[in-house]
Formats: sequence, structure tokens, C-alpha cells
Amino acid sequence: MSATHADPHRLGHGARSLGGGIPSKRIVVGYGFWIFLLSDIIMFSAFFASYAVLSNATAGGPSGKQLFDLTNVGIETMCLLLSSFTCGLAGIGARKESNLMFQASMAATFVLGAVFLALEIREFAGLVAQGAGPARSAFLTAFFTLVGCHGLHVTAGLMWLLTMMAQVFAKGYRPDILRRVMCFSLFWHALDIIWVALFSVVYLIGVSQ
Amino acid sequence: MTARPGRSDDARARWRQVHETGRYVAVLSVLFLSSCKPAVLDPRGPVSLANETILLDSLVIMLAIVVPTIIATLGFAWWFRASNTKAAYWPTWAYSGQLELIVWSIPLMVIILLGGVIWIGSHELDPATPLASSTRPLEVQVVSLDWKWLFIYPEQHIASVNQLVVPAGVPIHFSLTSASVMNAFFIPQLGSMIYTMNGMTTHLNLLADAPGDFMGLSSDYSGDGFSGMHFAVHAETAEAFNAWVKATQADGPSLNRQTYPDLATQSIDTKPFTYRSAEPGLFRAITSRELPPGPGPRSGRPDSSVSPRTER
Amino acid sequence: MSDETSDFGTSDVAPGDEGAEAGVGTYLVGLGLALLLTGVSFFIARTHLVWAPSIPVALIVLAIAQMGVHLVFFLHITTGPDNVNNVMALAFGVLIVLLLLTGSLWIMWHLNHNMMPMDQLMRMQR
Amino acid sequence: MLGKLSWAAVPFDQPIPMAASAVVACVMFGVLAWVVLKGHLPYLWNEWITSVDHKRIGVMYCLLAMVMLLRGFTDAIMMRSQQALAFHSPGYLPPEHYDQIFSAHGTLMIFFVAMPFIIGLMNFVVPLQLGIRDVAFPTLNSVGFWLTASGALLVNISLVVGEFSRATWLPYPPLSELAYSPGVGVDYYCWAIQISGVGTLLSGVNLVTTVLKMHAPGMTYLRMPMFCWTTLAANLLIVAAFPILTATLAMLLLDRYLGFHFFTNEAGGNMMMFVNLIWAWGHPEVYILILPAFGIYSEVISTFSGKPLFGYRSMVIATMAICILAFMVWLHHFFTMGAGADVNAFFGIMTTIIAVPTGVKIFNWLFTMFAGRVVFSTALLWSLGFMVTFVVGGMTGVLLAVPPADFVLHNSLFLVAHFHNVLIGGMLFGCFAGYTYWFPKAFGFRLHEGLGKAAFWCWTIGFYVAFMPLYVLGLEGMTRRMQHYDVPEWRPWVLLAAVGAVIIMAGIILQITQLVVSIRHREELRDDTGDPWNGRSLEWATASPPPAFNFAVLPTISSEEAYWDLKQRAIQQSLLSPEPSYDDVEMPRNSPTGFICAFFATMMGFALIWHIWWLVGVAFVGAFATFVVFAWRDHDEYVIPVETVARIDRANRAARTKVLSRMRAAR
Ligand code: HEA
Ligand code: HEA
Ligand code: CUA
Ligand SMILES: [Cu+2]
Repeated sequence: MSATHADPHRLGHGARSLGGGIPSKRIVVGYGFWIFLLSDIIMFSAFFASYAVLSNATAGGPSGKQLFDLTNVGIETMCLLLSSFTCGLAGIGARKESNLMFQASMAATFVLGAVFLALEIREFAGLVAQGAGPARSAFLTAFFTLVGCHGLHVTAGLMWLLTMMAQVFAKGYRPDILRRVMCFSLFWHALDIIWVALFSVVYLIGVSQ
Repeated sequence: MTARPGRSDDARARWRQVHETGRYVAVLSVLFLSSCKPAVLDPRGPVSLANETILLDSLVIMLAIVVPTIIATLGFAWWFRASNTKAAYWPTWAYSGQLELIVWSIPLMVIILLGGVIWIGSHELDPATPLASSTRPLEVQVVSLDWKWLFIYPEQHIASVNQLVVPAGVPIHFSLTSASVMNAFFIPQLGSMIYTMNGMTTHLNLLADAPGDFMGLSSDYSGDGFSGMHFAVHAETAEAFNAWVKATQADGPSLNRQTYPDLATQSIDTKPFTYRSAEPGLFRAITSRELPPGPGPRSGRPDSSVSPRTER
Repeated sequence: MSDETSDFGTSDVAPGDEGAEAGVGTYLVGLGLALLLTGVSFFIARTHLVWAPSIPVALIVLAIAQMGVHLVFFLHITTGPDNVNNVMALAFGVLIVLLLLTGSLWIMWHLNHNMMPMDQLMRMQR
Repeated sequence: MLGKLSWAAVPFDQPIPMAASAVVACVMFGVLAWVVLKGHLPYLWNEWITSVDHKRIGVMYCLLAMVMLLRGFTDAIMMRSQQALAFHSPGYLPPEHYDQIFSAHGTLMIFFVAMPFIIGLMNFVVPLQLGIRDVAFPTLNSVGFWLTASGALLVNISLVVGEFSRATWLPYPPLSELAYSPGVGVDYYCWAIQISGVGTLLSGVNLVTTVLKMHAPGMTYLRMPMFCWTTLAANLLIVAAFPILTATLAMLLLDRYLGFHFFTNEAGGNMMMFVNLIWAWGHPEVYILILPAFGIYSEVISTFSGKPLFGYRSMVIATMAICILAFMVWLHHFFTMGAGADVNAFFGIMTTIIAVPTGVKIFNWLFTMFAGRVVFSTALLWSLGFMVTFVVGGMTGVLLAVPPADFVLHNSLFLVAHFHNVLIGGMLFGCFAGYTYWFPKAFGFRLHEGLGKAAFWCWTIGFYVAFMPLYVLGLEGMTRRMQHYDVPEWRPWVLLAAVGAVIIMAGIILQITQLVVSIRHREELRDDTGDPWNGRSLEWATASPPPAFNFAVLPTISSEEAYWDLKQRAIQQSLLSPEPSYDDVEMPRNSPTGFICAFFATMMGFALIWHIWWLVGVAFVGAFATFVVFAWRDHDEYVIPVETVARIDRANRAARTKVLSRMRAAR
């Protein structure tokens, strides 16, 4: 597609740049999404605050130390870290317009994300089977909500990922699609950052207490 | 006899019995409805006096700057009206370093002054801080129920509902909790309010200077019966208080783990009554949720899950 | 921010835009650092070599470090002049998160402390 | 099949809501029938419902706000009359009805009057002031609006089907938990706010990006009009605060729907955490409402004083200071929970510090009028009314920030008087000022000044008569949310407050009359110059109403008061700048995405409230499909050909030349 698509309003980008003026749509979209991500992180911080306040309210039920399995968490962490890496590769592939690199890296990202999700679901199911479901105590309520909210984000991310693979496949590396790919990778990296806070605050501190 | 506060006939009958046995109480309780004067600006104790003083001081400090601001607003607008040819017109005047400095520093000064008031006031008047007094404080345990107040006197082993009798001149230490939803305990003429919450204990220290009747109320909305959640406060002389305790101990139902659940069910506009005895440890059992929280709206009405309207 | 030069506009980059030199290498370095920090965190949590009360602090410091690594190597947020707007937004977000977390914890700690049922309070004072 | 929904949900036994909803239904049906019969439906659909033009969306936001204002006012007058009657008597509204009314009043006024009104004005004005053609994300903008409307619709459905929340406008648990509020009221509240909250967040993201990234060439940050700065601050607050609200209400919903224990009395739940979190949103929220109003006053006072805004940089600093401080004071809403002296004192002092930047603003407005030529237009009257009224409300706010004073004033009618004082005398007056000020820009004709001034006086006098008594009542110990009372000392003041509400009603009737009269006499009130007030910022540089693309050529800015500067230069050189070379303009294409999303969101909300799970599934799939379809679109722009652009702009230039000669003649 032509440059008009990168700058649909034709507002001063490129040839008619008048010193300042309106940046390219890529920058505007990226920035908007960045702001959205910050708001998402603030939402997470509210869940974190609740978790921190309720983490001792076990109401006679099991505590984190008794429940958490660090090996599982370790594998989950590996998955997400590697998927951040492959997601980065997908970005490079998209920039190079290399189908192989883009689609393969995206597929790898999907697999890693799906494994993460599966592990998390297994962990949740195990807890519920043990009688340590979210309704057992305020601590478990906060735990399931915080970790589950991240899990929901990963799920949404996977759906988005598939949509992006399909769009690139169907329509190629159009500027508007590249913008979405960029937003997706921002989203995915942000989920990884939240997971860092999660495994440190919830699992590691939970177990070491 | 089981306390069934929802039935006001029962309560009224009991109330009449109390009435006969305690002369002081009777006289004062007649005043229950007519003598409500809950004014914040009519303080009757050291706490409310301090509250009021701080309130008025802060107000005056701020009025000193707010009133001139209002006058200036009206004055400037009027004098510089477009039709006033005598007024100056500086069409590009939009900055003055000195004025900016003044504009920032005037409110800043006021706020520094107020900040001092806030810091000291918050510490002096923290509701949990005991009042300085040579007299040993009277312990009262307060439970907010749906929709009435329960006062337990742990040392006297008695309790009362929607009626608080205290000795004047003696500091009172309230420990407060809620049996269901949040409420706030407030006697405007004695001062500071405090929230009551289930599973938690808040603390409040008040004192009434002289005998008198005050109105107490809940000041945190708690549901349909909220408006009726007021109680009479009677500050008595020491002798009258002791007489009231004696009279109360002599008669009335008793409050214990068996009768409590009945009290905890929802009821509106409950008339005051007293308990001859109150089981020790009851308050702790409520705060520790050993006694379950109040049950909320009764179920079993037609389709209450859809639209639980109170029956009229 | 000055009147003379335009402080926004075409010189900006979008968040996540890598610089010209960035490529697989940057991501590899990021991945290596992240793995290292994660490893240390997991190690500290399980070891007895570290003074126990300091473990949470250490874990939080490590987590912050790792978030920084992610921001720089994966999200390409740097302090470069073309990144000012992105960093400002990030700083605002971080400020709010910190205010919310520290504020809530401070408030709730005091509330919980002041409101413990009597017997617990007594136990604490003893 | 229908979950909890059954005929029993419709309150046939209650005449008041039935009559009210019958009237509303008739009006809605009538309007709909009129639209369809007169063949206006295609016009509505093409020009408004699917429009992604920021000006149209802005107008629709304001319209939504005004309709909801009427509903909110109905609630207000019912509360005032109930309290007037309920001395030693149950009045005419039983508690469960009265409780719904004040909850609905607060909810509607904050979320569906105040928020849409200011968001609408920001949407309409900011791109014009920045000299650009649209906001950063036009389609998202439409989605945001329709989600807000969806929330408003849900609140109003609750009038007829089921009930509204009885747990106040901020549903504190455990009262709002299932155990104590088993009905659907709280669910209506939560889902309405969640849906419209997403809409608000989207428009926040949109406007932050717009203000920070999109400007006409040369429009640096420090050349932006004040209103753009306050918009930036307010939307930063939206982006930072609304996620907290979403999270908090999500927790409450999890408690209610899945038996979680965040705030319950059982299993270690902690209701204090709700109070803490909701105010961490709630306090920034009140500055979200007031900051844009501050921006409006800045524009209005400067324009009608014929002077630039005094101390522009100070104003910018003050605005941003308020934006940050807003997040450091939230505990002042629960001093009486017992956090202890240190915490109370800290938050009390932080709160009072906000009086400093606010005071700076007041004083700077004063000096803007100083040595000016103050024209007493309706918009300026609202601003003066604000300055006088708001300092009183701000002062009582600072009084409430003094913990020992708050210990006796919290939750009293003194507090109610404080916040109506700042909300009406601050936010609402600002919206009215903006409404009168920008109305000619939006529609090409002015509002009737005489009726506007009459409305202003009724509002102001009515406000003082209605709310000053509440200060007295608060000092007499009357708490808020009382359905009945039996303290004789309170009675006279309560009656006086009811009189005040009636005077306000006269103001409202005058405003509606003003609108009707102005529309009928629009030819006399026509403004063909595009610059009726001798304005100073860029929105006055384009025609009224502005063309879809706002500016044929983006203006190049070289000073703080963009348009004033252009005008002065043109007057000096006694001609406009040379005609620019026109070009095709590409504009975003209309999109029904917003409307369809909101349709499914309403459906999903309703299904969730009534536990109709299959419908939840249907609505979810529908919403997702809408997104994918939207994402698959190939052409989301259309081209306005250069001839059209040139024709429209030449007309505008002709009008301007006329003004120019008129101004030169006046000199
Ligand atoms: C637009 C809305 C708005 C605005 C702008 C404000 C502004 C302020 N508010 Fe208000 N407030 C509300 C809406 C608002 N409030 C609402 C809705 C509630 C109740 C919610 C509920 O419970 O339902 C509330 C409740 C509320 C409380 C809680 C009381 C309680 O629950 O017990 C407090 C306490 O500190 C408070 C304080 C303040 C202060 C200090 C300001 C300051 O920002 C005011 C600053 C302004 C000035 C001070 C005037 C101008 C300044 C000068 C002329 C300079 C010189 C003056 C001095 C130095 C004093 N507000
Ligand atoms: C923006 C917010 C806002 C506004 C404008 C108002 C306006 C009014 N409010 Fe409101 N009120 C709240 C926010 C607001 N309120 C909140 C948050 C609560 C707390 C709820 C709770 O307790 O949970 C509350 C509670 C509250 C109470 C309950 C007090 C109690 O707890 O005991 C009362 C009692 O009378 C009351 C009265 C009024 C009155 C008489 C008005 C009047 O000023 C009415 C004003 C009328 C209008 C605003 C109407 C409209 C104008 C138009 C329709 C013009 C349209 C047309 C054109 C411009 C062309 N309010
Ligand atoms: Cu007194 Cu109801
Ligand atoms: Cu506040």
C-alpha cells in the first residue's frame, strides 16, 4: 500500500512536514496503545494491592506455602520468557516482511503461551480439587483473581495472536496490519512484565514466608 | 423471655417495666423523642468542644481569604465592565512576576497554618486515644445491628438496645463492632464519630460534662431501616447511673448466645429496652465471628431473589 | 519543553520501535539477563543461605530489575530524546502504581492494626 | 430460560415508577415513531449514529448528559419533597424506594450527566483548538460514546424491570454483598458502570493521545489553549483512575456471582479494602469532573475580558499539580474509619495542599478580568457565579479535610452541601458556560441571551436556597440519606431546601425554553462569521458549524493565542493571508462498530444481571464478531475532493473578510 495509508489524514507527515505537526499514524497508534497498557497495569496494581492485603487472610484454610509448586511456576516462567523472545523475533520478521520468520515465530509464541495457559489451568484445577478453590478464603479469592486475571489476558493475547497470523496471511504486511502486530507485541511483552511481578510477589514470597 | 425486638409491643411492655422500677430513667426517657438536640455546635463534652473549636478556627482562618476573594471577584467584574470608560484597559497584560509570587504564597501560608492545626488536632483528638482523666473510664461495648444499637456494659453485666445511659463526668471507652453491615456511631453533642464493621473493633473515647439528654444516631447508611437507627443518650449523675444499673439488673430479659440471634435479625424502628444480664464474652464472640453475622433480609417471601421489597 | 523547538512530532518513536541497530541480538541479551534474574529469584526463594527476613526485599528488588530489563530490551523504552513522551507516560503510570500500592498498604496496615479484636491486640502487646 | 427474570420483576404494584416509566416509554416511542414516519431514520443513522466525527460525537455526549440531567433532577425533586414531608411521618416514598432514588440520583449525576457532559465538550472542542481534523482514534471514540449510552440505558431499564441498587452511589460492602442485597439492584449498578467505564477509559486513551501527539504545525505544548491542558490532565486521571474502579467493581461482582470473599463478612474478607480502593478512584474522579470545567472558565473569562489568560504558565503548573495531588488524598473520605492519627494527619494535609493550586487558578482568573473589558454575556455570568460559589464549596471542602472537624461532619448534610456546592457551582456551571459559549460553533446560531441570563439567576439563587440550608442541617447533626426524621429543629431548613429545588426547576425550565426559542429564532441569532465572541483560540478560525474536516489546510501556529494572533495580523495588514493551495482531504469513514458493540454490551449486561447465561454467550460471540469484522475492513477512509474543500473554505474566507472590514471600521 502507498504512503497515504500510513498517513490517511495527510496531515503533515513526510513530504509536507512543516516542522512539528502530526506524527505518523504508527506513532500515534503505538502511543495510544502504550497509554492503554499503562492503564491495564494500574488495574493489575489494584488486584496486587488486594492480594497483598488479603494474603494472610487464610480463614483457617491452606496458605501459599502449603499450596504453591515452584517447579510448575518455574516452567511457566520459562514459557513466558521464551515466548517474549519469539514474539520479538516475530516483530523482526514482520519488519523484514519475511513470512517464514514471522509465521514461525508467531506459531512458537502461540505454543509457548498455550503451554503456559495449560499449566496454569492444571494448577487451578488441582487447587480446586484439593478444596482450595477461590471461595475457600479471602487469600485464595485474591490469589485466583490476580493470577486468573493475568491468565485471561494471556487467553485474549492468544486469540489476538491467531487473528494477526490470519490477517498477515490473508492481507500481507499492510501498514495498518503492521501497526496491529506492533500493538500485539507490546501487549505480549507487558504480560511478561506483569508475570515477573506475579511470580515474585505471589509465588516466591508466598513460599519463602 | 426471648427478646424479639421486631415486635414493638413486647418491647414496649418491657420498657414499661423498666419505667416502673427506675424513677430517674423514666423521667428522662419520656424526653426521648422531644429532647433530641443533636447540634454539633452545641457541644456538651471535651471532645465535641475541641471538634467545634477546631472547626470554627479553621473556618475563620479560611474566611479571612475567601471573603476578600469573593468581594474582589464581584468588584473587578463590575469595575472593569466593558461600559465603564473610566476603567483601565491593558489588552496584553498577562504576566507579572510579583503577582504570581503573591498568588502562590497566600494560599500556601494559609495551608501551612492549617496543616499545623491538622497535625496537632489529628493527634490530640484521635478517637482511640484515652481521655486524660483521673477517673477510671467506663467500658461500653457497642454493636450495630440491623437496624438498632446494642450497648453492652461488660462490668455491670447488663445491656441495652437503642438507649445509652452513662455517668456524666466519667470518661467512656467505647469498643465498637458491627453485627452485619457498616454503620457509624455518632453522638453529635459529645463529638467524634467512628465506623463500626463486622469482624473488627474500633475504639472511641467520649465524655459528657454534665447530666443531660442527647441524640445518638448512625451516620453511615446501612439499608432500609437506617433512618430509624437512632438512640437516646442519657448522661446521669453517678448516683442516678448506679440506680439505673441496679434497676436494670433487676428486671428484663437476658442476653446470651441463645437470645442473640433473635436480636440480630432485621427490624425497623425498634423501641428502646434493656437486658437484665449480658453473657460475658459476647462482644468478643461477635467480633471474632464466632457468632455469625446478622442474616440480612429474610428469605421465603415471594420471589425475593428478584425484588426484595420490604413488606409495608 | 520550550517554545522554540517542537518537542513532539516526527522525531518521536512509537513505544516498542527498536532503534536502527536493534535486532535479534538485543532480544538475546534481554532473554539472557531475564533468565539470569529469574534464576537468582527462584534460587533465593528456596535457599537458606540468605537471611530470611530479607528475602522478600531481595525478591522485590530482583523483580524490579527484571522489569527494567524487559522494558529496555523487549519494549525498547530508553532515555533517548525521541523517547521522551513514552518515558513520561511510563513514569506517570509507575508513579500512580506506586502511590496506589504504598498508599493502600500503609492505610490498610494501620486499619488492620487498629481494628484487631481485643484478644489479638492483647496478645500483640504482650 | 430467562434466568431470574419473570413478571414479578416489573413493579406493577408501585404507581410512581410505573407512571414514570410509562411516560418515558411513551416519549421514546413517540420520538421513534416520528423519526421513522418522517423518514429521518436514514439521516440519523448516516449522520449521527454511525458518525465517527468528533464534533457529532461530542454533541451526542452532551445530549445524553442533558437527558440524564432531567432524570437525575426528577430524582432530586422527589428526595427533597420526601424529606419535606417525612417529619414524624413516613412520607410518600417507602425506604426501599427512597434508597433506590438517592442511589440512582448519585449514579446518574456523576456517571451519566457529569462525565458525558465534560467528555462531550472536550471531544467537540479539543481537536478544533489544536487545529487538527479529528481525534487520534475516531472509531474508538464512537465506541466509547455508545458504551456510555449503553450504561445509561441499563440504569434506566432498572426503573421498569427489577430494581436499582439501594446501596448508594458507591456500594460499600457488606451492604452491597449478596447476603444483604440479594436483589438485582447492585448488579444493575455494577454492570452499568463497568460497561460505561470501558467507554470512558477508551475516550480517555483517545484524548490523551490526541493532546500529546496531534497538533497543528507549530502548536507546541506551551501554545495549547488552557482547555487543552485541563483536558490532558483530566484524561490522564481517567486513564489512571478508571482501571481501579473496574478492578474494584470486578471484585465485588466476583463476590456476588461466584462466592468469592474479597469484601464479605465471612472467610477473611475485608470490606475496608473496598472503601480504600473505591476512593482511590473516587477522589481523582471529582477532579476529572472539575478540571475541564476550569479549562472552560479560562477560555470564557479571557475571551469576555478581551485579554489573554493571566499567568498562563502558572495555570499549567497548577493544573498538572492538581492532577498528581489527586492521587495522594483519597483517605479523606474515610477519616472516621479509624486509621489513626498519623495516617489521618498525612492525608488531611495533602488534601489541603490542593487548595494552593486551586487558589492560584482563582486568583489568576481575577487578574484576567483586571484591566480588561468585561462583557457580561451569559457564559461570563456562569463563570462569575462559579468563582463566587466555588470558593465557598472549596472552603467547606478544606474544612472537611481537617480530621477533627470531619469527625463531626462526615456523612452529614454538610458534606452533601459541600459536594453539591462544588459539583453544581463548579462542574455544572462550567458545562453550562461551555454550552452557551460553544453552541454557536456547533450549530451556527447563538442561544437567546435574555433567557440564558434568567436561567442563570434562577439556578444561582435556587442553588443557594437549596443547599445553604444543608450546611446548617449538617451542623445540626442531620446525616445524609435519611428517609424520615423526627427532630423539629431540622424541619424549617428542610422545607427551605425544597423551595430551593423548585427555584432550580424554574431555571431548568428557562433553559429548555431558551433552547426552543433559540431554535425557532435561529435566523435572527445566526452567526455567519464563525467568530461570534471575538475569540482567541483556533476553534473560531473555522466556519460555524465547522466542515467535517475542520480546517481545509492545517494552520501554522506561531504564538500562544493562535487565532487572536492571526486576527491581529490580518487587521494590521487589512487582508487575510493568501489563499492556500488546497488538496484532497481524507477523512475516516462512518462505522456502525460503536453502535453494534453497545448493542451487544447492553444485551450482555442485561443477561448477566438476570443470570440468562445463554444470552451472555450470544452477546459475547456477537461482540467478538463485530471486532473481527471491523478489523477485517480494508478501506476506512473516504476522500473529500479538492473542489469541495476549496468551495467550503472560500465561503469561510469570505465571511472572515467581512468581519475584518467590520473590525477595521470599528477601530
Ligand atoms: C467536582 C467535585 C469536587 C471538587 C472539586 C471537590 C473539591 C474538594 N473537596 Fe470534595 N467531595 C466531592 C466532590 C468534590 N470535591 C464529592 C462528590 C464528595 C462526597 C462523596 C460522597 O461521600 O458521596 C466530596 C467529599 C469530600 C470530602 C470527604 C468528607 C467526608 O466524607 O467526610 C473531603 C474531605 O477532605 C473533601 C475535600 C475537598 C477539598 C479539600 C477540595 C478542594 O479541591 C477544594 C479546593 C478549592 C478551594 C479551597 C477554593 C479556592 C481557593 C482559594 C480561594 C484559595 C484560598 C483558600 C484556602 C487557602 C483555603 N471533599
Ligand atoms: C453532578 C452531580 C450532581 C448534581 C448536579 C446534583 C444535583 C442535585 N442534587 Fe444531588 N447528589 C449527587 C450528585 C449531584 N446532585 C450525589 C453524588 C449524591 C450522593 C448520592 C448518595 O447518597 O449515594 C447526591 C445526593 C443528593 C441528595 C441526597 C441527600 C441525602 O443523602 O440525604 C439530595 C437531596 O435532596 C440531592 C439533591 C439535589 C438537588 C436538589 C439537585 C439539583 O441541583 C438538581 C439540579 C437539576 C439538574 C441538574 C437538572 C438539569 C438541567 C437541565 C435538564 C438542563 C437541560 C437543558 C438544557 C441545558 C437545554 N442530591
Ligand atoms: Cu425516629 Cu424513625
Ligand atoms: Cu475527595
